[in-house]
Amino acid sequence: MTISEINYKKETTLEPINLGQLTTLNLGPTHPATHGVFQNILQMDGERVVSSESTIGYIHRAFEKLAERRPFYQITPITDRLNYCSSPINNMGWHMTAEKLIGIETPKRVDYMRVIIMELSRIADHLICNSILGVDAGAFTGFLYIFQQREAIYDIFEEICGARLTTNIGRIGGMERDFTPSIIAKIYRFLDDYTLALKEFESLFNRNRIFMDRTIGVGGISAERALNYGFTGPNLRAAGVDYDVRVTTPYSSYNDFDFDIPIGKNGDTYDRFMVRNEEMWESLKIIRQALDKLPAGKHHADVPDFYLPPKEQVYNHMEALIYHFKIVMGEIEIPKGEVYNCVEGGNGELGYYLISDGGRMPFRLHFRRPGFIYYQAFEEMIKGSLLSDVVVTMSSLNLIAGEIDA
Amino acid sequence: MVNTAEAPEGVEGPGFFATSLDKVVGLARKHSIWPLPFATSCCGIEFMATMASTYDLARFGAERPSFSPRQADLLMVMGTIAKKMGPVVRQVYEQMSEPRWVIAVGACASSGGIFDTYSVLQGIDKIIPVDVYVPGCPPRPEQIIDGLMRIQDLVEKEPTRRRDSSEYKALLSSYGIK
Amino acid sequence: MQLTNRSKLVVNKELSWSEKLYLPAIFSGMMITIKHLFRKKATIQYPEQKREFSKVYRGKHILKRDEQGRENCTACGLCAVSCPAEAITMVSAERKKGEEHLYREEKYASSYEINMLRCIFCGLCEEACPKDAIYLTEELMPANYDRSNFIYGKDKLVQPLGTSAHPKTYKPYKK
Amino acid sequence: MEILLIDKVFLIVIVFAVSLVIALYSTLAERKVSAFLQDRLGPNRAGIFGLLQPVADGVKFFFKEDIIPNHADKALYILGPSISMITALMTSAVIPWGSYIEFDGRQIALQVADINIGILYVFAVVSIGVYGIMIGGWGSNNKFSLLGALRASSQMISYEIAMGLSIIAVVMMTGSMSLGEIVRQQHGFNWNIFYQPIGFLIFCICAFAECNRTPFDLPECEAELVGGYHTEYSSMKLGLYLFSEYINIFISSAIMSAMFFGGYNFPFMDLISSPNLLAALGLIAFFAKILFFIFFFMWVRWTIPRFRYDQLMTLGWKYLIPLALANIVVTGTVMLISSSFK
Amino acid sequence: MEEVELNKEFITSQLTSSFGHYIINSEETYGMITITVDRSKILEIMNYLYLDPKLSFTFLTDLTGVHFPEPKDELGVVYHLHNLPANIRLRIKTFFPKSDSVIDSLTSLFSSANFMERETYDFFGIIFKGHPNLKRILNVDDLDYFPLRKEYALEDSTRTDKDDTMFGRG
Amino acid sequence: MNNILFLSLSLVSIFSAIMVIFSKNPMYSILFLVLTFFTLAGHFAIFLGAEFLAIVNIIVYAGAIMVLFLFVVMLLNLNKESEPNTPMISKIAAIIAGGMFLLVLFSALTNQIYAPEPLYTKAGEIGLVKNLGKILFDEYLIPFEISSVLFLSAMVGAVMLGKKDLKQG
Repeated sequence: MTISEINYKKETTLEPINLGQLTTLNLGPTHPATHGVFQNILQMDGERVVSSESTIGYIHRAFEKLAERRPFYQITPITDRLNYCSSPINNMGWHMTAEKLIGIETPKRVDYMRVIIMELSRIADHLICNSILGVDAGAFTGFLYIFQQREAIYDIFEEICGARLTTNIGRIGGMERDFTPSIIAKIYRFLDDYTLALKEFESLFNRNRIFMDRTIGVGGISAERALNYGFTGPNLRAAGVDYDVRVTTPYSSYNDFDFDIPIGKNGDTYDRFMVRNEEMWESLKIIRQALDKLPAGKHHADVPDFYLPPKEQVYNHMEALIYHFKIVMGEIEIPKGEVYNCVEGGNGELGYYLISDGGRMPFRLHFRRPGFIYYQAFEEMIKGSLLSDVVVTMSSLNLIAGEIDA
Repeated sequence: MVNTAEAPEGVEGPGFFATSLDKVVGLARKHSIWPLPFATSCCGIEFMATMASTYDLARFGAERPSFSPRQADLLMVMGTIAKKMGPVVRQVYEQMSEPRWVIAVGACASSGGIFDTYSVLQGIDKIIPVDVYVPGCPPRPEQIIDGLMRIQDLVEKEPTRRRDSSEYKALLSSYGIK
Repeated sequence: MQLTNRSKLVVNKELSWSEKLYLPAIFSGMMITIKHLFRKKATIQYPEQKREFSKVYRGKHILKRDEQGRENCTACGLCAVSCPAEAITMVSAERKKGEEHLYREEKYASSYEINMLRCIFCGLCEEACPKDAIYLTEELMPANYDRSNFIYGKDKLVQPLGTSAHPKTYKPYKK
Repeated sequence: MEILLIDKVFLIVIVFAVSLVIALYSTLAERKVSAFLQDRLGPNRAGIFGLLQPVADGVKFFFKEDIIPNHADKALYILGPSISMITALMTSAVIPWGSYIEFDGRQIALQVADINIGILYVFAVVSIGVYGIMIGGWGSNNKFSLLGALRASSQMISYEIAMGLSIIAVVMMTGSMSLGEIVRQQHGFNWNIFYQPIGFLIFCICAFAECNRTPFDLPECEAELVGGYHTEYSSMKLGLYLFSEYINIFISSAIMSAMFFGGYNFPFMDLISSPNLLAALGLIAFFAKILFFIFFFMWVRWTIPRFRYDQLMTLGWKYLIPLALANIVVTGTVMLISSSFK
Repeated sequence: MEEVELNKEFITSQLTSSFGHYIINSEETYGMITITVDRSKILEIMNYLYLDPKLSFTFLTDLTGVHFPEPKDELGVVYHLHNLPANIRLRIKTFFPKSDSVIDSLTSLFSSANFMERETYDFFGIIFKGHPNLKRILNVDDLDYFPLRKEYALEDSTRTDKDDTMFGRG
Repeated sequence: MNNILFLSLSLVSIFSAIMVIFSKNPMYSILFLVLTFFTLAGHFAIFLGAEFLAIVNIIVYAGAIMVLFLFVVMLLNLNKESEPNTPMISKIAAIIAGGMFLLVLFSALTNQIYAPEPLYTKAGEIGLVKNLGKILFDEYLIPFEISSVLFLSAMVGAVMLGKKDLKQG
């Protein structure tokens, strides 16, 4: 027997360490930490995760099929329910996709209004992700403090469009109504209130050693792996890649505003938390700039073929009534073609791949859901970590079931 | 398995003692409904808003969400239940201990809502009995609280022995739940 | 990877000496929470206190009457077509002689039903209506015990006679 | 002898009732305090200010279906909550609630049993308490419960050591292991906290750990283990578990006040001559301290995040135990030096 | 590495020089370069696009399927690639008949392709050769059809509360 | 009164000691062992006046060591199926070893039983912490110190063993 053989034997005897003692733990689909519904079947060695398998699709709602059977303007309420934490971004992304296909140029005022609304909903999205991370780490109170600010955002949305969460905000070609002075005042008040609330939230978490210990080095992913896994948004930025659709391909006049892209170092949970946190500050900056510079003008583009005429004209003028009927019945000229358009959603690059055959409904509409794509890295991210780490990693990724399962 | 209180001997039927006991128990249960938030999608976020400071579900004694079905009194199904999820909902319902109530929050849970698609269950009342429906997509927190108060009304009026009655058993068996 | 010149590193993972001790952060956190103990509470005690909704809130539907008490709806079906949840069904009928005080147009909806459990309150029907007939009011849809109670017919939807179109129920669309 | 027995039985019944009532209302207090810390109102619909809330919860528990899962170990499943409850209640026997009252010409000590190793007794009972959680968690035959039970037991063992060591310093100073004697020595404002701040800190942290409270609530943390060891429990068995947790908090608070904050002693107590008045005031002082600590428990719980399992172990073994040992050494040295100067 | 502008002509010529007639078509629609390729070389082409230092399309933005019932009843897979530093997006399309819906998997190149290919399989029944775990991802495992193909209905047949005769629905 | 107490305590302790061996489930064995410790502690406290010893017995054995045992059993999840088949040789060895132990015990105890002075007459003196400490640090100082050194080395050894295991795993 040679030495190499002995070594080989030693290794093989050591290899299957207590394989018989692995326990299977079913995390989900109704586990409190999943916030939505996924199943993770964990193979555990004591508290340590040896391997895992994710199952998704527990709220698969067939968005893409549904979008093929609804006229263009009816798809807006469907997009609401994709990433329901930041519905307005989904709405706007869809409007911009349709506008790109049709070739509508929106006035500056519409762009600025969209930027304000999108940044508000980005705050709402990041806020819920970060505070839920706090809840999963065991601190419930910060969540309730910051949620009051989300309630303020709801208030603003309600004033703009009439609903809190599933907003159905805006229309193809513009906004459904102009900002009233009270909305603008409310947003200004929110900017001031939120600054205080966010500072308070930060002092509860940012430098708290218990929280830092829980999150630093947990669920990390390198920039290379993250790119290979198709990460985008805050989770990619946490790994150190400053990819942001708002900057690389500016839409809705994002290049008018001055803001930074916060990035992290190792892509671990603390990085993600801090990047999201800092992005909220940047969003506040953008909103303030947009509000200060809000240009005058109409709140919609001048496209009578696609944008509903005002109601008074519909009641009183035949021409407007005809346009009205045509738009609602969907008998409008929509060009053929295929478009890919993306916006920076709460979780990353939210893409819409639209194929139109000229009919009243899209021939095919595919949503590039960032959450769906980066969720597959989860198995790799939690390998070898503790059960508690699984939970905080999961909530720091901001997994929204509606977005993942589509 | 149902071990609700047995009436003392001699008080068969709704005698005075039994009815006043029912009243007390009903009142107590009414104020201590521990929900199991079965939140799958958008309505879950509005449920968070209901739990949060502005609406504060705690005022009704219902702020302790028990994620373990054994400890819960009220199953709040919030959000779309896909056909893949259906068996899970049912299992959770079966694991809950009596008395249990179910509230379907939002259009999706109640009827499928906008998602009249091949993959979505068209209302959870196809698999488990539902006590209260809350419309809205998602319902406002006010509506969720409203739904909870409807449940409270039900709970308060329910006799302690209802769960042993043959009607109730027939209801369950019509859903195939033993 | 550096893609733009606007990136900003925001993470500092080094713990300072005092942060390592746990206690200062815990103490400052506790100071924050104790401050909230004495603060005004944010709770709105629904149902006793009601929150004010915005003027454009999309709640329960109403079928409006005009100033003379006639129903505005002409059963054109645009609302049903525009409904993404396909929750609206209606049957149209011709107005007969002598019903002019009831219906404003020649056609009217003899039955008009909204399945409130299907409805997602998106407001597209209100937007699609060319006759100033259907509106989403600020009233909330109440919860109910039975599924069949959620099919709202004309009896529940049409604005009651004698009520004026007061601002609570009447929202001018697109000012 | 017989009169003494009657006194004791009377006292035991009172202590028992008081612990139950305090634990009962601790549940309400927890909900109210958390609500107030979080800008909410908390339960306020069951009775005025929600005062009947605990009663409602209790009645609900009693009338809820009691499921014993088919796959559970029946005997252990029932034994678990019972042990938890019994051990939680046993500790109150050695706590000196007050000095003594004069009644019918006799002096009646307000302590059920002033045994000379009171502290050790407390430790023994507490160390048995973990069986309730372990047995219940194992008997449920559920993986979350089992993990919760494992966490509970390793946590308890680890923190008991640091807790014991932190107390040794106090025992060295007072020279007695009787709680009654320790409290008597802190007459007036001569409280142990001024001599043993680090000991108190360690003891306090360990008490949090022994009571499974945030930041050490790993055995039942909701986000990871659903309900931890009591995941499978319903109705009154769950009630007993939750209840025993609050009794433990109450007892821990009482021991902390007795050991470090003078128990029933309060400043300027020598100005009062009537023993009965003194006892009454002492009782009030003692309960004020206890209630403060109960509030403190809740305050901490609703402020900070929880530890991770391995961090918890690191904290216990690598920081608290050495710190406690150092505390003993320093205390010994100081005692030696000061005695040689006397 | 010299600076080259990644425009349609350059990319097409690069690809054609290596793959010749496997590159079927190239166009630019709505500001995005779209190249239709033959499915038999898809993995090689992707590999080339990934590894070529001038092209280096290293980020797979999106992968999805399309079903064209008319005129030939064929399925397609559409890839969206992104060169992040140069900020150029590229759409690769490939088509094949429904009867023979097999294509090489990209999982060896992009980890992100895993779920997306599973989803495409789940929706369209396109089989990705070499995928490590090709099974349904969103739908229930025992679904016996591929729901996003055009011939299948969207609606759930069990619902009872809708009137399909209304306004041309159904 | 005392006799009844003694008898019942002894009965319970013997019964639970037997059950430790005869219960199939290791979980139950451990719990019965804990009960045995309790009854023994009762003996110490009530009949020997050794309260300190009794309490320490409970803390150390029931509160710490048995919890660890329980911990291990829970981790390993022992049940009937996974119980390894013990070979005949070890069974025989166990019987022989047990028999020898019994012999030793018996001979030791027979000496004690006929000891001129029953132990419990000293009740109230040896059990107290003060007396115990005095004896330990006075009469038995050297054995005490030696055993503490032994203890320390055992601890160091345990730490070393644990460390090594960690590296390999």
